[in-house]
Amino acid sequence: MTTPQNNSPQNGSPMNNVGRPTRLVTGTGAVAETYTGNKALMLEEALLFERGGLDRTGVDLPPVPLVPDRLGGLGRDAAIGLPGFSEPETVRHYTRLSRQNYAIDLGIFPLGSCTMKHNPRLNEKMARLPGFADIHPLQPQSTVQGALELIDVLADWLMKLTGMPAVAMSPKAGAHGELCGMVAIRAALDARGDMRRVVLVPESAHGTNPATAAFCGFVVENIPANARGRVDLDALLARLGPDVAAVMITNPNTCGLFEPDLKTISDAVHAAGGYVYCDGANFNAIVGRVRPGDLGVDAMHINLHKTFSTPHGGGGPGSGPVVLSAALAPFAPIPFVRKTATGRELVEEDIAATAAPDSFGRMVAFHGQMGMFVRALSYMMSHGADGLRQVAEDAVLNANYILASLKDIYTAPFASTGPCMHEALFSDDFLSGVGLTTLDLAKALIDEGFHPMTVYFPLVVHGAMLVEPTETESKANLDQLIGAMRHVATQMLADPDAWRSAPHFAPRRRLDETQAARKPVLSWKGSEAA
Amino acid sequence: MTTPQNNSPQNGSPMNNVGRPTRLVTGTGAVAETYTGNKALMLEEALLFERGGLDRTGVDLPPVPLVPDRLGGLGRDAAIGLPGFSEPETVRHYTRLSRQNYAIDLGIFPLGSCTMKHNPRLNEKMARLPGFADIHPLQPQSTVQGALELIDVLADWLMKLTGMPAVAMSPKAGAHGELCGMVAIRAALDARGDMRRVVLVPESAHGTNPATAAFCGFVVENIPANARGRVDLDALLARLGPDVAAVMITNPNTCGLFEPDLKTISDAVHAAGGYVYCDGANFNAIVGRVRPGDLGVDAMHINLHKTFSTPHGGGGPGSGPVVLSAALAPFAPIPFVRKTATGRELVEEDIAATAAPDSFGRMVAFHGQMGMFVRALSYMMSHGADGLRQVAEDAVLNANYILASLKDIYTAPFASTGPCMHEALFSDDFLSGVGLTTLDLAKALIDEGFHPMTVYFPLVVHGAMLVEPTETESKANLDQLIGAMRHVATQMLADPDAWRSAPHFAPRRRLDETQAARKPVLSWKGSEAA
Amino acid sequence: MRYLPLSTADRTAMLATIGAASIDDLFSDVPAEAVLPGPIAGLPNHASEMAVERALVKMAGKNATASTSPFFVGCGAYKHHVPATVDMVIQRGEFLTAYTPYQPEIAQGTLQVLFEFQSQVARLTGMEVANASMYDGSTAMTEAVFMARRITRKPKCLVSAGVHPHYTSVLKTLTRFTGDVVEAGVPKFTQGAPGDDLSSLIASIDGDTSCVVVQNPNLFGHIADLSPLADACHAAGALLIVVVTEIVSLGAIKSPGEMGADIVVGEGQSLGAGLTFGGPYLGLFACRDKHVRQMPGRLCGETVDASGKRGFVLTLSTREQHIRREKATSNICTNSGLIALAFSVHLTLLGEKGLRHLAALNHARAVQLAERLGRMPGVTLLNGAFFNEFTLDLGREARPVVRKLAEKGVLGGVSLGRLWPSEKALTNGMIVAVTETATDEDFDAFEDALDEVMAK
Amino acid sequence: MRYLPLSTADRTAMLATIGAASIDDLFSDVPAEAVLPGPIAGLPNHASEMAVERALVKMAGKNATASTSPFFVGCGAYKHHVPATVDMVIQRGEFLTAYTPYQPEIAQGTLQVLFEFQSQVARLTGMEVANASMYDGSTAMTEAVFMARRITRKPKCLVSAGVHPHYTSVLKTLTRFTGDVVEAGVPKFTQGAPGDDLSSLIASIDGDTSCVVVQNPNLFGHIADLSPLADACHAAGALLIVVVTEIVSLGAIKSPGEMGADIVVGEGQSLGAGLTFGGPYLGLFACRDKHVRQMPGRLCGETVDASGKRGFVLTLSTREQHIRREKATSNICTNSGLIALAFSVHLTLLGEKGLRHLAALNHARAVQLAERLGRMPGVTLLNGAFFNEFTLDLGREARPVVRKLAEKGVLGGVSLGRLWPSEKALTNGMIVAVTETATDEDFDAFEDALDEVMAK
Ligand SMILES: Cc1ncc(COP(=O)(O)O)c(C=O)c1O
Ligand SMILES: Cc1ncc(COP(=O)(O)O)c(C=O)c1O
Repeated sequence: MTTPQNNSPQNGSPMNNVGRPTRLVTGTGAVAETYTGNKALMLEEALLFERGGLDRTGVDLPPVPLVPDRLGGLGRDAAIGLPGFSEPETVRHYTRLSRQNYAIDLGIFPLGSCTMKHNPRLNEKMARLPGFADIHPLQPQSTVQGALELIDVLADWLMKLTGMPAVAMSPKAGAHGELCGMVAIRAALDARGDMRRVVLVPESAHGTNPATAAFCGFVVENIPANARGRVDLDALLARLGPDVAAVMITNPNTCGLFEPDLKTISDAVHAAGGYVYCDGANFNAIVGRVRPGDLGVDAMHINLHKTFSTPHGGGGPGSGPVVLSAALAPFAPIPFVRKTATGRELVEEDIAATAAPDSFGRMVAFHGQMGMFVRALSYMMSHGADGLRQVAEDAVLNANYILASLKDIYTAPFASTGPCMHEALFSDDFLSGVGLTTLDLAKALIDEGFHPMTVYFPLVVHGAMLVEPTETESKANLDQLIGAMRHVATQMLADPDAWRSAPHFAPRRRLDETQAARKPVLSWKGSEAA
Repeated sequence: MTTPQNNSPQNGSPMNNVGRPTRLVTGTGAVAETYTGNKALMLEEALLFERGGLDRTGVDLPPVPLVPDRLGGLGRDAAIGLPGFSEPETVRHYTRLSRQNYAIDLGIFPLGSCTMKHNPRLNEKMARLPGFADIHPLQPQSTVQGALELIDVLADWLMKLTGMPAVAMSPKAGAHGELCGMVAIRAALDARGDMRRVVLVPESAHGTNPATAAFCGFVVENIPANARGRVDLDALLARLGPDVAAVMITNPNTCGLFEPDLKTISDAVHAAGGYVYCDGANFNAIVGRVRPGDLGVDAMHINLHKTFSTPHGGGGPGSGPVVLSAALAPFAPIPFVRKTATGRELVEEDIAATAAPDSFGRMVAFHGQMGMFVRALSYMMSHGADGLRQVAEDAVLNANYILASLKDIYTAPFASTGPCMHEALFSDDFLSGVGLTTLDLAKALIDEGFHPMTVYFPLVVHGAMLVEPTETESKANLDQLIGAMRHVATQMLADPDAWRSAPHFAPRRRLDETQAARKPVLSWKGSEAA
Repeated sequence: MRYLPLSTADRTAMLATIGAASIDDLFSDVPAEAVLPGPIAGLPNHASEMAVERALVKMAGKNATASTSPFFVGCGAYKHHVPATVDMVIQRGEFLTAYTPYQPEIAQGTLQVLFEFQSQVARLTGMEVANASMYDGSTAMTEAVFMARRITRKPKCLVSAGVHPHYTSVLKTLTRFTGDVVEAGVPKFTQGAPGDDLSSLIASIDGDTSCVVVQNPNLFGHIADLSPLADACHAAGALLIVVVTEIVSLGAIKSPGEMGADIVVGEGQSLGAGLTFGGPYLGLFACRDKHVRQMPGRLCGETVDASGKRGFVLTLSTREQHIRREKATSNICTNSGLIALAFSVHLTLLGEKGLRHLAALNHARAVQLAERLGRMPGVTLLNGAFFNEFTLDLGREARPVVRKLAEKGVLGGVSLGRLWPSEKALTNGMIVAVTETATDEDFDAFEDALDEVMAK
Repeated sequence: MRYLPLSTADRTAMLATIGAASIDDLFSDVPAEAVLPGPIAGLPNHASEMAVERALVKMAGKNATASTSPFFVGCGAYKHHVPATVDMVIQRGEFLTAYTPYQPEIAQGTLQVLFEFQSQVARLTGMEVANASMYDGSTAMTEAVFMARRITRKPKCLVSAGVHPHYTSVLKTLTRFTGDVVEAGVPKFTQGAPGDDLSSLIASIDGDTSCVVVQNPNLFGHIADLSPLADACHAAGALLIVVVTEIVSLGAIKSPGEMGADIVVGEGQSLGAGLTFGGPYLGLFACRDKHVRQMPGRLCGETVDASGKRGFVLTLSTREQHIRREKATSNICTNSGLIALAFSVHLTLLGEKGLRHLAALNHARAVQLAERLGRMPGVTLLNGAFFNEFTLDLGREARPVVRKLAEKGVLGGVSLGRLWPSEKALTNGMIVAVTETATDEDFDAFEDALDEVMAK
């Protein structure tokens, strides 16, 4: 009987499957470790490469017709090394892995700057309608009129909500939208033979802003923040000049504060011959209440996967349409949808020369993130103009409720300057005395069943904690989070040493990121199970 | 600021949300309890009635047109007491609750007699095709020809797989199928004016067998099992006589053993003027290898939710079609599908008098579990005749592998009689020395990340453990289960006291079933949150 | 085979462990004459997911779906809009692929849902306790009659003529063999109150009567005050069993509990389940606390665990077949767990506020259509009071009319000729149901089509 | 509003806690001229789920879907059968509604999936390391060219004429501003090897060349041995970047890695994603270990936790924008996580065995159709070697033909007139893709329809 041997101890003392000794905690009578390494519903899962097999498959396919191949002698002979699973094993592998994740469906996910709001399942259902999910981007346009209609209607919503005259739909995410906007600015400058290349970016900006500007050949200069956490107006105005191509500004900014001077800034930048790029990642705070177009913005990307509820999917996909001012509109990328006598058509390579002579070209193959467009429109239609305004109000209300409920314990750098917008910013100064940090606090919140806030961003605040609840959290949830944050902070000040090693109850304890980076193991190098 | 008060300690020492003090385990620096009661991804969830509100809703509906009502003064005035949630809170409530469940998607679920096999998602997709999911049972038959076709095709599969000439499709689950079969036997007896009323049921039978027989007016008598775990043939033959209406027998039986004498029994029962009902719950062991029709069976229900992979859904729905012999076929219930010149039709009340004069009538409103029919047919077509035969072979192979791998430690009452079928039966005799039981073992397996086997059934074996792996478990999974079962058993014998209190890692420790039954609390009696 | 993890190598290794030469050795108990040499003839072999999908999509395509036609069919199954969230929840593997919660420590999800479901059903029906579900409304009604007999120890059951005929025939199927006496009436087309005549029902209650079964709203959509009937039952020591086939109605009309019912059974399909050609549906079963030990079906109850935390378990199982065997209150085992979950999720989304809104909307729309059709020449509206369903007398045989409407793409209702073929007096009747899903365009299409059909 | 949990009472209580008189107080920083008095005009107000569904179902109904027509459209997006399991997995809330795994202790699910995905992509492409995904194939290609420039510090990039023209124009959009020199060729209709001429490409490599970008199979479906090109690149100190738009081809033909590629970028849509009118798709990016620190995008790596258990984290983030800002290797942040999961699930279901079967099936079916159509009068098959896509010379302008085929319900391919309008020499070309989903009936329908169209 082979099995028991396979599973039995390698040495005298019993070992479990993952090689750890199975101790019994004496006294309590509690088993601290298990044979399998599982703990009831907290299940360990081996790698596909450890369990799967090259001869295993979870699909059945019709037989291959016998015809002489036409691969020109380029057939792939050597083993590829792709293990497979039967269908039941596949379902289980991924279901077990999924349970090691936290998600918005499980609880509040207050990542500042990320707008982790509820993802309605109606959106998922609509995106899966064959009429949207099962059409090819290069089908004759007569066969996809409904798809072009959807893009056109969504574009109309975006323009009306932002008060801007044009929108480029194809960018694939926020950073890609930034790129689209900055390229439009480059194109506009080139069109008038203007060589200015400096882009001013606040220190507090998200990393994608400077990275994007550099990506399309601009020179990045930082502008400082003032004591109130806003752009230092004087510094900025002072820096404006013939070499300044654009200002990239985030509003509400990454400290969760509204930039009251944006209109003033825009006017000054325009007067100095530059353009204003607005990072719209925080649009959720003002949607329906403020139109960026009224603040003199020339370009702003909108993260449909933030403000408009398309799911983050563990890192994407997103969608980052960019609204454009009249000054930049002519340079917008192809393709775009326009109305015709009989319906709608795509302006693509074939007619671009006449229909969009100044377009700077393509941002991407095909037409953008259709799957996200459907979800976003489904969300917008559900909320409507009235509901979207309420979204902004509730998002801001929730954030201020958290700020007001914690600022007596947590250091709140800018609380004195008045209300915040959709996110509340704290720092770990109040812990400096006990040698605990933002990181320790974040990990303690994991044990409490919450996803931590955004930590150590924005960089302008040391030990920053940026809490964005979004409008889809109930008061009861906020009260529980506030209670837990107060409890943890109080305990940390009272008994610091107990709090250096959290989390204790998660699938893993703190992970060694230094080792991961020092000798990177980025893909499975072992051999397959079978 | 109201919140912190809401959440802050009721007394000096910090208390968490569920009223338990928040101790710090000194030394380890580990927090043993949390403020929220959550433990990272193991999340507590309050009752709907504690969190929801009568003024809250997760739906938007069009306005109600203003028309004078026609409720005849019977309007419902008093509050009903049904709290609601917004959509995000609803998603989270049920997602969090779901994570407190074990399921086949998480790991092996070896409940003997339950055939917890993989539930293919193709079945779910097919059952949701609007053409099946969005049709009304009373639509004109011309508008549901595809539905009638599906039922007819599935019926054909069932008859061919069992070698029986007829099948009643409408029963809603196994027990309902038993009822249908036993009613058919009653109807057949009545038709010939035969007053015999005794039904012989083996001691090892599932509770539904005697309950069903009694439910339709039969008198139940037990027949003993022999030392080999099979029906005692001599005892049974001896009991046959003019008062015996039927024998209800399970094959393979509830000890997981094939009844080799079934054909002999059938012939004898028929000779004595009775009928043979076969409980087909264990059909998975023989599908494609043995046809019950060849063993002289008159009626057998088939649990589509066992053998044919329709999901158990935490307790249903199921579907229990009953195949019938020529002797019972005329008494089959309405409605049923029959072919016509142009297509198919339902034989219902309107034409029953001529089309099914001897039918005993209806088992249920409408036509049966269409949603399960689609899933079962999707499964059968996927496996095909060849695949289904392999199903039985792998199911039996897996069970025997477990039997062979454990019988040196675990008491295996009938292992000496040869191979088992689809499930392996053990008992806790081997633990009697240390005062541990089947229950303790089951609870220990919970900590190891497995669902326990069926415990204390069949009743004929004291401390029974019935392990049914099914064919959809890989050898690796079986080896892990075997390893864990060997480990736990060995440890229990070595250090019994550590094992009386499992589970330790599940969302709940052992629950007090006595208290639950002594003063039953069966519905929420408190008042709503708001 | 994509569902089978064992490889040929695995099988060989395992046979070796077992000590068997071949798989056939494991089937040695099967008598020679019953051994099949190979795959069963006359059935296809395994197929790809693509191929199966293609075949089933083809079959599904032959049916006319409710959402794509003006749709007014009811009589025990109703088309309501089910929020997308419901299907997402019931597709969670942890709910979908779990078994009955026999191990409560790792089934608290299912158990808490059942406790919440039982509480919702009890409140909705105005009763004190509800079980964890039955197969459907028709089987629940039969169980209720048997329960009444156990409680009252009397033989006779009076069934109102307003009860869905399928339900009554399910009851008759079993009572043929149990000695219960069933007296079921025949419906009348009484203007204003089609269906049954409660006063004559009251009159026929006697000392042998264990229960009276009445449906509200009844098959014809008529709603009645059952309080007098309840009083009469109780005076005679009989129980009142009320059947509800359109559960949404309880968001608008008095609950059976408020009218004195002892047992309420219902079909819960309207919330969460969808139409699915008649199944799986959801049997609801509620009663008074004092009768709980005579109740059929599973019950979930609250308790505590070893560390004092609240938890839930299946309880009072001494009523059930797996313990009491032939003395059990019922033979039911598998019930409608997942549909109960769907029902509970839908009702949680609605909440009291949403349910009342939904019910009011259903009623108002039904009133609008009823009055509109009632004005058509040759058409008579029979109902006085109704919820979202009413009966029309078309002055001609209704069944061909329904078929002709279908040819015009309108699924217009149910003809009494189909449900009550034995009663020629009813053949001109068509029962029409209206829910929140019907649009004004649907109303127009229905009226136009009916107009054309009636014109011929 | 069903998505908003706050009640009016909640809002009042919270404003009190904050100490604000009204919600407007919280927006006090907004300059008066920008304050909107009420909901934005010209947009509808909130709507029921029913109403939204009705409207979107109507729009969706105006499109001709791939599954309901004989379908042969490819050119960078392919219709493959995606097993139902894939969608079930990506709909798990724990995957669908999680963010980027910034807190690894509670994101091991996403992280292990990424590690497995990276490993699968590396093996499939024959490279040593792959990242956690890019937006799509076209943006991945541009990133590869920039990466090559960073590595070689040379300005010139040669793009083969066989590269998808959309991809090339995306590259040109950005290089206009970065000083990179892009030399892209124009495709030829060379019988037997349509697209580019590798030898002339080799000839144009010089000391300034940072990389050569070539697609295999190329836009026209042609497949070539890239080894000579790789040698030429390496001899000149340039990198070979290989683009793969039909990833299933790697189950049948030699991997770019085996042919000497330094960077492989691809479009992963064929596995797991579906067509969805062009997005979201999946950018694949793989390279050699030695270049990993110049790689764009996220990387997941193995490590251990405080108790010694294996775990996974995002790593080497000093390459990325959130750390390095303007010096980052790319500006990408959100990528295609969920599509990477779908890809990985599909590939896990296939395994090596299934992938090879699928690829062989695609190829054999394509050969069958290619030879069949190639025999039609007036039609010339241009390809010698190909995988599942080939180019036909119709001897007349192809674009109207494609449109007429669509009128007949056949989605027959892509005309070069649409993709390469500037090249009149290509206007007669139609590119046809064949996958496992096309049936013999589809083949017949295509041939018949083409026959009729060509006859006119
Ligand atoms: C302020 C800000 N800007 C830009 C981005 C980039 O958006 P994306 O991740 O969609 O590329 C983010 C996303 O985290 C952000 O928070
Ligand atoms: C042997 C046996 N018979 C009958 C049944 C009853 O089937 P169902 O639960 O579908 O009513 C079962 C189910 O557990 C069973 O195991």
